[in-house]
Amino acid sequence: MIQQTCEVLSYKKLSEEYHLISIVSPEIAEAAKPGQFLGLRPPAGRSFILRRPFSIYRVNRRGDWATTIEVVFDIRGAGTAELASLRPHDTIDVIGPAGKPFAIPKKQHSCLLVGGGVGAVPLFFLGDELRASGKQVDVLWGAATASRLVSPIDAKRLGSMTAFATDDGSEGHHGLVTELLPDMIKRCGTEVIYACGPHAMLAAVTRIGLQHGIPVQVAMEELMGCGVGICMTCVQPIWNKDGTSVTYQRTCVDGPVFNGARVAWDAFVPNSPRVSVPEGN
Amino acid sequence: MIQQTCEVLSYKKLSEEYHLISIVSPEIAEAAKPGQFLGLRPPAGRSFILRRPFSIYRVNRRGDWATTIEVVFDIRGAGTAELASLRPHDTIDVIGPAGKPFAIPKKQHSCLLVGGGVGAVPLFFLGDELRASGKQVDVLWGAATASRLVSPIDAKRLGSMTAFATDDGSEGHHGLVTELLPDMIKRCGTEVIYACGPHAMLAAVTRIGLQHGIPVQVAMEELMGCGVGICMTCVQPIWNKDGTSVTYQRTCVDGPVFNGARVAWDAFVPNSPRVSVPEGN
Amino acid sequence: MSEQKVDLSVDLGGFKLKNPVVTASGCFASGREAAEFMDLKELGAVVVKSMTIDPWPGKPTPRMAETPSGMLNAIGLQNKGVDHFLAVDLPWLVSTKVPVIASIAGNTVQEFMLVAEKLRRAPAVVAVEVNISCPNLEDRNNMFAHDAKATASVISAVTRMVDKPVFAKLSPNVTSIPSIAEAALDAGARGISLINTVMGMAIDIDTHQPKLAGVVGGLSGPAIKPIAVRAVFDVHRAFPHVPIIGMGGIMDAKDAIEFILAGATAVAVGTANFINPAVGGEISRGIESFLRTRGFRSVAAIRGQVKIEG
Amino acid sequence: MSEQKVDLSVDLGGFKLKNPVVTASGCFASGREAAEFMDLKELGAVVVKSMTIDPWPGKPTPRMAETPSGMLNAIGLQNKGVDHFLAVDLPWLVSTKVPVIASIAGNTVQEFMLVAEKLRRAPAVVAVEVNISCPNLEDRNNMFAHDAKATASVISAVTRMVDKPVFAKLSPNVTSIPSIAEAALDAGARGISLINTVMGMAIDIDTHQPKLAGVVGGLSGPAIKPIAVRAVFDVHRAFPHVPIIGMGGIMDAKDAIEFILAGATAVAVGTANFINPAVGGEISRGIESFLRTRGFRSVAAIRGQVKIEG
Ligand SMILES: Cc1cc2nc3c(=O)[nH]c(=O)nc-3n(C[C@H](O)[C@H](O)[C@H](O)COP(=O)(O)OP(=O)(O)OC[C@H]3O[C@@H](n4cnc5c(N)ncnc54)[C@H](O)[C@@H]3O)c2cc1C
Ligand SMILES: Cc1cc2nc3c(=O)[nH]c(=O)nc-3n(C[C@H](O)[C@H](O)[C@H](O)COP(=O)(O)OP(=O)(O)OC[C@H]3O[C@@H](n4cnc5c(N)ncnc54)[C@H](O)[C@@H]3O)c2cc1C
Ligand SMILES: Cc1cc2nc3c(=O)[nH]c(=O)nc-3n(C[C@H](O)[C@H](O)[C@H](O)COP(=O)(O)O)c2cc1C
Ligand SMILES: Cc1cc2nc3c(=O)[nH]c(=O)nc-3n(C[C@H](O)[C@H](O)[C@H](O)COP(=O)(O)O)c2cc1C
Ligand code: FES
Ligand code: FES
Repeated sequence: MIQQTCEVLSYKKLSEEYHLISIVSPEIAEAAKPGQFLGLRPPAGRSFILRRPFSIYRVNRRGDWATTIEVVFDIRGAGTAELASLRPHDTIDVIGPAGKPFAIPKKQHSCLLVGGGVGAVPLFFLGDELRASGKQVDVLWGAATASRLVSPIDAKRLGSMTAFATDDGSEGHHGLVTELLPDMIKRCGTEVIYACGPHAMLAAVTRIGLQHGIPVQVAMEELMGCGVGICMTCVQPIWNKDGTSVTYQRTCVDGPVFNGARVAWDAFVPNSPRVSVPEGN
Repeated sequence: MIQQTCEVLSYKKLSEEYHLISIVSPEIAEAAKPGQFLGLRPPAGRSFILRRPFSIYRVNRRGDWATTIEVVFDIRGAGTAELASLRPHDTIDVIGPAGKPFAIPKKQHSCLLVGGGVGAVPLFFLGDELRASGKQVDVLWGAATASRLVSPIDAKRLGSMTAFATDDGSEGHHGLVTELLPDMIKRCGTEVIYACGPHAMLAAVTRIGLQHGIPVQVAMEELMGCGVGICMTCVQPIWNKDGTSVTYQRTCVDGPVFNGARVAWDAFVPNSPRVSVPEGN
Repeated sequence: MSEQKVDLSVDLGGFKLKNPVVTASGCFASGREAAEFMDLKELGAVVVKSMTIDPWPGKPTPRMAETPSGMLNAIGLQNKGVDHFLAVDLPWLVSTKVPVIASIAGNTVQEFMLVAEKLRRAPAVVAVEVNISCPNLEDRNNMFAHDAKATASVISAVTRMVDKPVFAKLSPNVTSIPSIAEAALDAGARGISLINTVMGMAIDIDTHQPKLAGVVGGLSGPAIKPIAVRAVFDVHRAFPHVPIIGMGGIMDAKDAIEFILAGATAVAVGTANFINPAVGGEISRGIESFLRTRGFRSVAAIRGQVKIEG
Repeated sequence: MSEQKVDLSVDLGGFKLKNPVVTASGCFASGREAAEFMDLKELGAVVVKSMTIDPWPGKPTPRMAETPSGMLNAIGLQNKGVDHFLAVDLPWLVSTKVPVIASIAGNTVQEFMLVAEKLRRAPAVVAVEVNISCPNLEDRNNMFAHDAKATASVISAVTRMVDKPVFAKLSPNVTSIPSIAEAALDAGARGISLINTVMGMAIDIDTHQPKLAGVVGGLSGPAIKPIAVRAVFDVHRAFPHVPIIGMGGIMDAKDAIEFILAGATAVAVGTANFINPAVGGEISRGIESFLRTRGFRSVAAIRGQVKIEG
């Protein structure tokens, strides 16, 4: 992993909701793999001090004078508001590429990308790579409303088949992605699913995938203190290999991509009854 | 006093050290008097939250579409660094005009302005007003080095007689303003002195003024929590009228201009022996 | 959407305020300066700077140091004494029609009693807040608030002198805030105000001098908000029926709501006044619109409503 | 100007570190992840995440909430147990040649003893830090660190099990930190580490839920720096000859200098690692250049040198 102060190459408003920032870092761009993320540090003097994690949207390897990484985000709080104010030539302190990437399948050919809201972001980079390695890519994006679909035009370009679902019916299917999923799987002959989005969506996509006997790789989110594996804030409950016990694993280094079948979706790790844990730390 | 979100009209680098910002506020500009100050609030989301006090450098009453107030400052810490990054059309939350102004003399005619470093700032506004009311204005500026003299060209324009002193001799007298002061008083026939600058300079100017039987008005600085009189952080030890006791008075509302003769220059207010004061508050 | 009226009034154990926002003692003087920026009637009450039986001179400067998202102060309770308050500040406050909570301080139980006695018949004073974060001259300068017994003796002495409701203002610098609260309540306190400032210190690395002339000072502002919310939560859980005036780092209506969810009946705004002397009214209006937007009919409806499982 | 060498080494009461900057327990794991960003040998020592006799699962999420200039955490001491440390982490640490301070935790005196015993002959472990900010199962879950007796019993048990120097890591959530320090020192602690996190809480005003699944958590980061500096100052004044590892909100070399002036022998960097995992080395180099610029020959020269009048 690399820690660097990088220059912002460009800022673009992608839609009413989404902002795109392109960051110059040949080193990070070179090393980056789909599903990985960056830790972006707030500028000095702010009352919010922790890095914010953002998936890598795309990597730009064209041209040889600058190789850039792109992030796409919506404004949630002070950190993302500050990010959206970055302009060309501003600098930002970046750590990346962080986390375990999606695994590119060796045997399977037909890949379905399922993205919920801003969760679609890392699936563009993945889709590009899958296509580059000759796989079939299909796309299923869901969101609350049309303006919250990430880059729908690019999504259509990416997918052999592309479908949208919105909660309010403003674009595509009026409802949830999971309502379209079984049919998509059939029509596309899906052999592997990659999903990123809200927790409940990932749980449902995993369930449906497994019911169809298809492996599901999920990219998960959790509040992160450090993004590099040293604080233990970002854990997910994960079954061990033989399914006998659950332990907390770090989203930032053991994930963010997990095997959906191994995530203990609705379980919390029970405290061993004799252990009383401190209030802090 | 007025609290307002104001637009920045212009930013100018005055010298290597000093920055000038012109703020649009007809209301504050109209009410402002020389010696008063503004409380400028840091932008949201910063780790430093308190307003910073700045003397009013000049008020611009020309034109009728906008009336502006100017502040001049050097960069000391995060607050002034942030101020120096303000550009036209940025906004800033301002409280002002705050504090007791300099008193314009009724009887005396010959006024000497003594400024130390950035302490010269409020004396420009004062000088303009004194000249406008027909007084004689002489100017004596001191600083560590030439680049720390505030607007020396304007100072020469302001003073019937103008002298500079620098610690390193890079401009004017090589030494302290107080070394020039007795001679200036004699040559100018000074009847009243206005001084602003470091504490030790104000003490010395007061001593020399009083030795010559001349009243001295000093504009003082102290760390300010609020700038509006409600926190009690900004106090100066001030003799009561009959010189029998000293109490702490607030620089922000009882000052910043004090009668030099009333300041207990080298005294701290003794704690009444039976009173043990809390560690905070 | 609904134009339903939201009931902002709160009952602080025998007296009502028309809205839950008051000022924190020592952060609003007696209200006269801030009245240039707001109508004091927008506040539930003005809690005035702590007053002592004699004037206190206060500490030398520097009295303040800014710290990350906060400030340290060591003012030394500079005040002109209770007689000045009764003669000068209170008549003015009475004229504004805002309810007044009188904060009192002292270095001995006797001093607290003497101040309290003078407030006995003071008009407009709806309650007395006892600032026990003062060194106890009779116990090696340990703060009253740091000891359950000393707390009890001050509070019971004060409640004997005034029949107005008494609030004990607690320090967070103790191992168990609820046990100090218990001592205060057993001694007759009607309610609890908390938190006072957190003890802290800062050093100038160039001069090697403490940034405060008082060496150690009190930390306030947003930095301490999590400490304060937890203190309110703990005391509310221990004494669910006791009215609490919660404070510590409240800057806006959202912060105030957090304290009310934790169990505060009213909230006090301190350091925020320094940055925006009109903030109290803004917070009160902000609470109202927060409640209205979410369909709550009263501030009482959300008091202590933080959801704790199990 | 002078190319005089500055002596950064510090003596922590029987063992030396070549520079005063260590990592704070729980904020650097065992160093392996951060080694991607820095050479661990730039640190005086690595203080590893507190370990327990059995693996602890940790608490549910959310475990973290950002607060003004700080963060709250409720991790629940998730760790894989002392055996895993000895088998996996320690051999790796030995290979990096950085000195190791082993932080230990438990819910009973017995548990602390068992962990300590296992560390008895652990290579590279130059000291044991005892994290007594743990609930004491034998005393209604009161934290050991909140009671002088419980502190003493843990520390004396641990010192009986290992002949390595023992540091007691104290909690700031007590009325008198020096009196807990005294109990720890009397029980055989060689030095004092402080401060652990400050107890705090945050509530989501939209969901009414605590922002931490653990409800209450520990506040760290710049917000608590003034609280920590004052704690170090108080303990150093009470026990001037006792080595102190000072921590709480240290973000850069200037902050570290402030702790050393207050009386810390060494400083530990916690939350700052999350933002910049290479910060420990930067702080160590920053201290050196600060001292060199001002003509000090050693870090020991400024320890405790805050100027207090009278
Ligand atoms: C692996 C990963 C990849 C992500 N990729 C993207 C992306 O590509 N585009 C995008 O818009 N967002 C992404 N997020 C979410 C993004 O990190 C948050 O929106 C952002 O941190 C919010 O910061 P804020 O200051 O604006 O919000 P605030 O709510 O003010 O943040 C407060 C704190 O909570 C944390 N936080 C808030 N929301 C989240 C969240 N959903 N996940 C993790 N931490 C959060 C912040 O980092 C900060 O520490 C990703 C999160 C993770 C964990
Ligand atoms: C009445 C008055 C008038 C002033 N007029 C001017 C002026 O015209 N031009 C100018 O350059 N400066 C002036 N100052 C000083 C100016 O307020 C400080 O330089 C400024 O607050 C520093 O803020 P900072 O964040 O850059 O520095 P920091 O050192 O980071 O500030 C930390 C804290 O200390 C306070 N502080 C630091 N230095 C001073 C100081 N000298 N006086 C008061 N508070 C201070 C800050 O307000 C802040 O709360 C004046 C001060 C006062 C009291
Ligand atoms: C400058 C200052 C002066 C204070 N004076 C008093 C006081 O006189 N009496 C008192 O009980 N509390 C006093 N306090 C404490 C506040 O009332 C309040 O408890 C504390 O500051 C926390 O709230 P805040 O973070 O909103 O400021 C003072 C606080 C500050 C910052
Ligand atoms: C996420 C996190 C985990 C921590 N885990 C431990 C721990 O396991 N043992 C311990 O003694 N202290 C632990 N601490 C406390 C730190 O070691 C340190 O005392 C505290 O965070 C103050 O320092 P800081 O402000 O530099 O972080 C932890 C702190 C944080 C933020
Ligand atoms: S965010 Fe710190 S371990 Fe994952
Ligand atoms: S700065 Fe608050 S009283 Fe003067």
